[in-house]
Amino acid sequence: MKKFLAASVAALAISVAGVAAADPIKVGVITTLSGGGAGLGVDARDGFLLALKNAGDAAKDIEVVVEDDGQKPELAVQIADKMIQSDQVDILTGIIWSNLAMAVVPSAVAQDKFYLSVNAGPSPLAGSQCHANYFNVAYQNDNFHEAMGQYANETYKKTVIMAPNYPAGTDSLTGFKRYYKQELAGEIYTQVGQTDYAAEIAQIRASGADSLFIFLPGGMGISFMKQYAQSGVEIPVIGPGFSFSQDVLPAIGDAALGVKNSASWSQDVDNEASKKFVETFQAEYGRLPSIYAAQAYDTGSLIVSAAGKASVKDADAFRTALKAAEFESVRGKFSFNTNNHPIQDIYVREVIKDGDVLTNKIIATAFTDHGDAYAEQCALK
Amino acid sequence: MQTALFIEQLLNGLQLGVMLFLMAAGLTLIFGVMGLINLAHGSLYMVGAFACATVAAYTGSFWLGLIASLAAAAAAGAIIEILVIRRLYERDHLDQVLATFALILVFSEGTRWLFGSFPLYLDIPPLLQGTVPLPGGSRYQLYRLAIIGVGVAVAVGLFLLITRTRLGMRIRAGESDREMIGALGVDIRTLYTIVFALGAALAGLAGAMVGALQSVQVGMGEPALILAFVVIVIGGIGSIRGALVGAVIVGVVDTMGRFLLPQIFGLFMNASQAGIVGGALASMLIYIVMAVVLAVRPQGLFPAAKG
Amino acid sequence: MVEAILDIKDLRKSFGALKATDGVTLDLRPGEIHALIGPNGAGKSTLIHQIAGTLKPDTGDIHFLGERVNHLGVAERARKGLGRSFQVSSLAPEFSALRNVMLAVQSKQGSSFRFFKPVMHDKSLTEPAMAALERVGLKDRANVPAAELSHGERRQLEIAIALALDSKAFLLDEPMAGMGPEGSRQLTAFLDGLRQEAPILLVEHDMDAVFALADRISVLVYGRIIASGSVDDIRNDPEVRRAYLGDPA
Amino acid sequence: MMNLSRENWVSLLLLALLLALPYAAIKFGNPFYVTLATRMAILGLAAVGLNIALGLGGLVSFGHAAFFGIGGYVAGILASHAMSMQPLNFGLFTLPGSNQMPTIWLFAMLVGGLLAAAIGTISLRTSGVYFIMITLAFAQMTFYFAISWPAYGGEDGLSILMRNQFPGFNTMVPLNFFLICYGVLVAALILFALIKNSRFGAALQAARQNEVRVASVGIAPFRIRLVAFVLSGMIVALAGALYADLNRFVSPSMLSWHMSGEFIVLIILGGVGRLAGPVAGAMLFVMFEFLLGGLTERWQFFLGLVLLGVVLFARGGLVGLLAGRQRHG
Repeated sequence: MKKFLAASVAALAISVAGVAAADPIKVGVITTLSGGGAGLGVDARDGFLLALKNAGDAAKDIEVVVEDDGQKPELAVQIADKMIQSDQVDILTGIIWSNLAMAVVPSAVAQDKFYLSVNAGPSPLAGSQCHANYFNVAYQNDNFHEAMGQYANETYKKTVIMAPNYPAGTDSLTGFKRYYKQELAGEIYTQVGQTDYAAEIAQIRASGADSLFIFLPGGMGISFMKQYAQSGVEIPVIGPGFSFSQDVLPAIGDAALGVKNSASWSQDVDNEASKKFVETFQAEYGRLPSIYAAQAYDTGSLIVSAAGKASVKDADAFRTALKAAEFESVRGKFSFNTNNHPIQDIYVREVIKDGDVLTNKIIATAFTDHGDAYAEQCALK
Repeated sequence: MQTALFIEQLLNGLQLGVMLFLMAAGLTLIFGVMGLINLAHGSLYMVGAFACATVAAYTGSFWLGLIASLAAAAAAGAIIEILVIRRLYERDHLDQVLATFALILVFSEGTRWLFGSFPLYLDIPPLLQGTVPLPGGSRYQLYRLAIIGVGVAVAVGLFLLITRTRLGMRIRAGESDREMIGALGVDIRTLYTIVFALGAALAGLAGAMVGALQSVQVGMGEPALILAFVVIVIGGIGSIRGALVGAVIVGVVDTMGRFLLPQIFGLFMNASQAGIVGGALASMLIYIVMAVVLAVRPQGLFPAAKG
Repeated sequence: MVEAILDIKDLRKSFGALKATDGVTLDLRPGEIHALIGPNGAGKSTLIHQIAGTLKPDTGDIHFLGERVNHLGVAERARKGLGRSFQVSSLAPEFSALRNVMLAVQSKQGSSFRFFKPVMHDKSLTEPAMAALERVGLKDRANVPAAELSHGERRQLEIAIALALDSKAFLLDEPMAGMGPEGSRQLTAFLDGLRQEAPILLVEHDMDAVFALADRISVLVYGRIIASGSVDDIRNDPEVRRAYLGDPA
Repeated sequence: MMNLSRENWVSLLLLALLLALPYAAIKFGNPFYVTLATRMAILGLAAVGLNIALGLGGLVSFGHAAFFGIGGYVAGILASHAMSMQPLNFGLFTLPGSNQMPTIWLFAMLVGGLLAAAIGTISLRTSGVYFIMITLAFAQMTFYFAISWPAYGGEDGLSILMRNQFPGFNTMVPLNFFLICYGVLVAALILFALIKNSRFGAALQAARQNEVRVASVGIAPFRIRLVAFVLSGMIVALAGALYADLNRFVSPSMLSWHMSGEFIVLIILGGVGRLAGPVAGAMLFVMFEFLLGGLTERWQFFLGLVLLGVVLFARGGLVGLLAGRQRHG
């Protein structure tokens, strides 16, 4: 569970490159640096800062303020208020979790600030509550689940699906079922924060399924995979990339080997931007980057590209520059849909062992130029 | 197949109950002897898991890790007993709650300071990997059976310790009359430290064993702590027997609720909705059971024989 | 025959194999002091607890003012007029003597569910409370917290609380315990006058006080009343002398 | 007027300080402190509510987050229905949503009070450690319910797009909203002071000191405590509704047991059972969180140490330090 009151205001004011000349841009990064989910936030922050560093002079007028939300919505709101009122930032970014994004984004964009999402993509923000100043540089929440549904539809005949009983969980299964048209062997909802999955594993064993789709982010996924590997159940596991990302693989250990998972990026994506990102990330921080780092890196690059074209004080021009998405994405192709959410390829990866290190390898492409299901509910054109 | 699944789920419930018993036994023992409510018990559980994972990672041996977890949790327990807890015996429950709540903060943040935010890796020892066949054709995980075995052994051990040994006699004396035991010439401060360390070691053992099944991370002790509270409230605070019965009730009810409720709701709504509604109800089920028990017996099922 | 204020019939209460109260029958009539004596462990406290309502008897009846009160709780019996003092004094320690008595006045007047009017400015509470304190001789100590009162003063305060309740009967559990000779003398004189207001069921170890005050004495041994009668009857009862006064006869 | 005691002086001084903070913040060009001051006022309000049960009644409730969260959800749910123009459907009758604070407060207190009555009826049959654990467990139950019930956002929570309105104020102006919260806080403090000195308060405090004595003068402690628990729950629910409006967001984290612990911490930091204790505690806590949090990410470690120090060595809290030991009249 979350920790008490979470750290606030770990003000890491970082002036990336000297004092600004003309129209500096001030970016507020609100992310999770303490508590159970800190690993994701740390990766996102590092990825974001790396993009600005790699951009060199192009980013010299971008000033960044980073603060820790401790994965608590009310704290995130408080920090957002502070950044808008006191620090007078132009752009907010960095939030990992959908519930925090839902708390911060609507009021931030209503106050004429830009918000760029490095990870969370809750469906209301893609559909009915979409906003011209809200750009999602990561994915719409359903995307990876849809990709796995698509993959399973082609590969398996009888899948049992499982997720925690909360909105992201139900969205996940909905997304999966949107593309999976074969028989469902069962639909299991677990408790949020659940640590023991014996009861569920027994059900899975008894289900007679030929595959298992899971969405269990963070510690839940680690616990489940360890217990599943020990249970002797041999049904292959598939799932969205979150539970098999670089930050959690070491804690799962070999139990993760062979799991197929979906993501819009993997460290073996074949393009120059990605290679440079992985290399510099390893050099700078001494570890492999996760997908959270990659998405945040793209977010940083996007801001740099827009800043080169327009002043942030001219909101309309800056918005147009963002929407053009003319930056070198580590994902290769990247563009924005009408609702300011990505159109991108989504891959299927497999967890492998590279020497002693567990990592992911791309084995297929589930979707090419994939958008999301909510764009038509969005009033933006 | 249904029967086999049912048996398997019953075993799962039993295994969860046994884990909870290890936590609850320490809590209830400490309350029974010293009259202290210890919120930081979950932190000792976490200490056990981290100690086991660290030592196992260094030496490659889970068993050394298990020993380390007992030692580390007992040591941590003894240290906080001497530094902090000892000053709280004469205080009211409010002070005890506050001080041990503060200890949670110190332990959680301190552990994060030492080990970082990423979860640690701990695996089941090779000896206990794999499964055994169950009647009805299903299979059951060996490690979980081993946990049940350890829990039963601890329960028997505690029973023998309390009824048959000198230490146990003193513990019982301490439960019934705190002044008298001082008059008997027993060094009460040492006794309290020993009891506290014993409770801590049990929590550490639970943490280490569960650590091999779950993610070893900061904050892992809190859900276990709250469940252990429910257990001892149902069982009767201060009663080891109550803790055992309460733990098995909570373990089985929780597991069976998660397993059966969605199926029951599935009889009259679609699977997806039944999963959500059943799951929501299942997550509250043990609290409902607790409320019912208390409505009938406000002192729990086995009220400790006190005043 | 005068109707009894408090009438107890064939009361029984066991704890496991121990018969703590074994068929006790006794009554309390207007204007009298009825003393209940017996050796330690005779079951006096258990009996008092059942009369006051903290313990439920297994069988038997308790009538108070002609009404069966077995099913009523402590608070309800107190409201009916059963005033009580405790063996070990039981007061709100942080409250002053005055506020302790005011609590009783407030209960007597009815509702405690009044949320706004400050009690210390409420003459309908302070005046009767002061009067009760004055009667037991604690007027000067009215503003001292109960925790800081001397042992004897606390006993006096308990009596004042019972007075303030306008009790129809008093249940006094060892009111002399721990008092000095002077205090005992004063309290004896006070209780002597009190019986005219309401009868007293007096549990007491101080035999001088008992013999000076009691109209009737009942002797409780092993949960049973072995003798009941006037002071002289009891003084001369051989069974009592043997069982209780330790007379070798 | 009567002479003010030292404690009352301290209370007035603290309230004046809290009132001055946002004005100073605006004057010195740091409007964010207005939000901090509002947070202090709201947390202070919640702690005043808990103080009725805990300080006066000695009821160590470790589950008041349940009422806080319920109040927040009432605000969020009514506001979202007002936004969507869909009435709430209770089967037998329907209820339109509302974005008016007075209406929302009324419902928050009503629902919070009902929940407190239900939880209190079972919990108050017990005492001591049982009570602590049972209130905690019931709060966990509401927490899990809120997480897994999908209708109002579950774990994701519920956004309030526009802060609810108060007649005559533009609540989106931070200072206005602060003044509303401050007004409610002062009203609650006055209520607390009245209750403390009333007949009800006398019975409640006596029941804390000696339950048997209270019963033996004819006052049933259970009923007194239940009413205190309900009152306490209502005020905390009101605070929850305001907190939801401050953040324009409500989520299950308002129901978490850390929140309950935090309320107790506020009271202890300030001083148990003291009039201004909760306010002092809330001001201290928010400042502490803000300043220490600015220095180190490990601030909770130090918060833990400070708390330990207060519990072990400085039991009167801040008000105790400033106003000396408590006097009972």
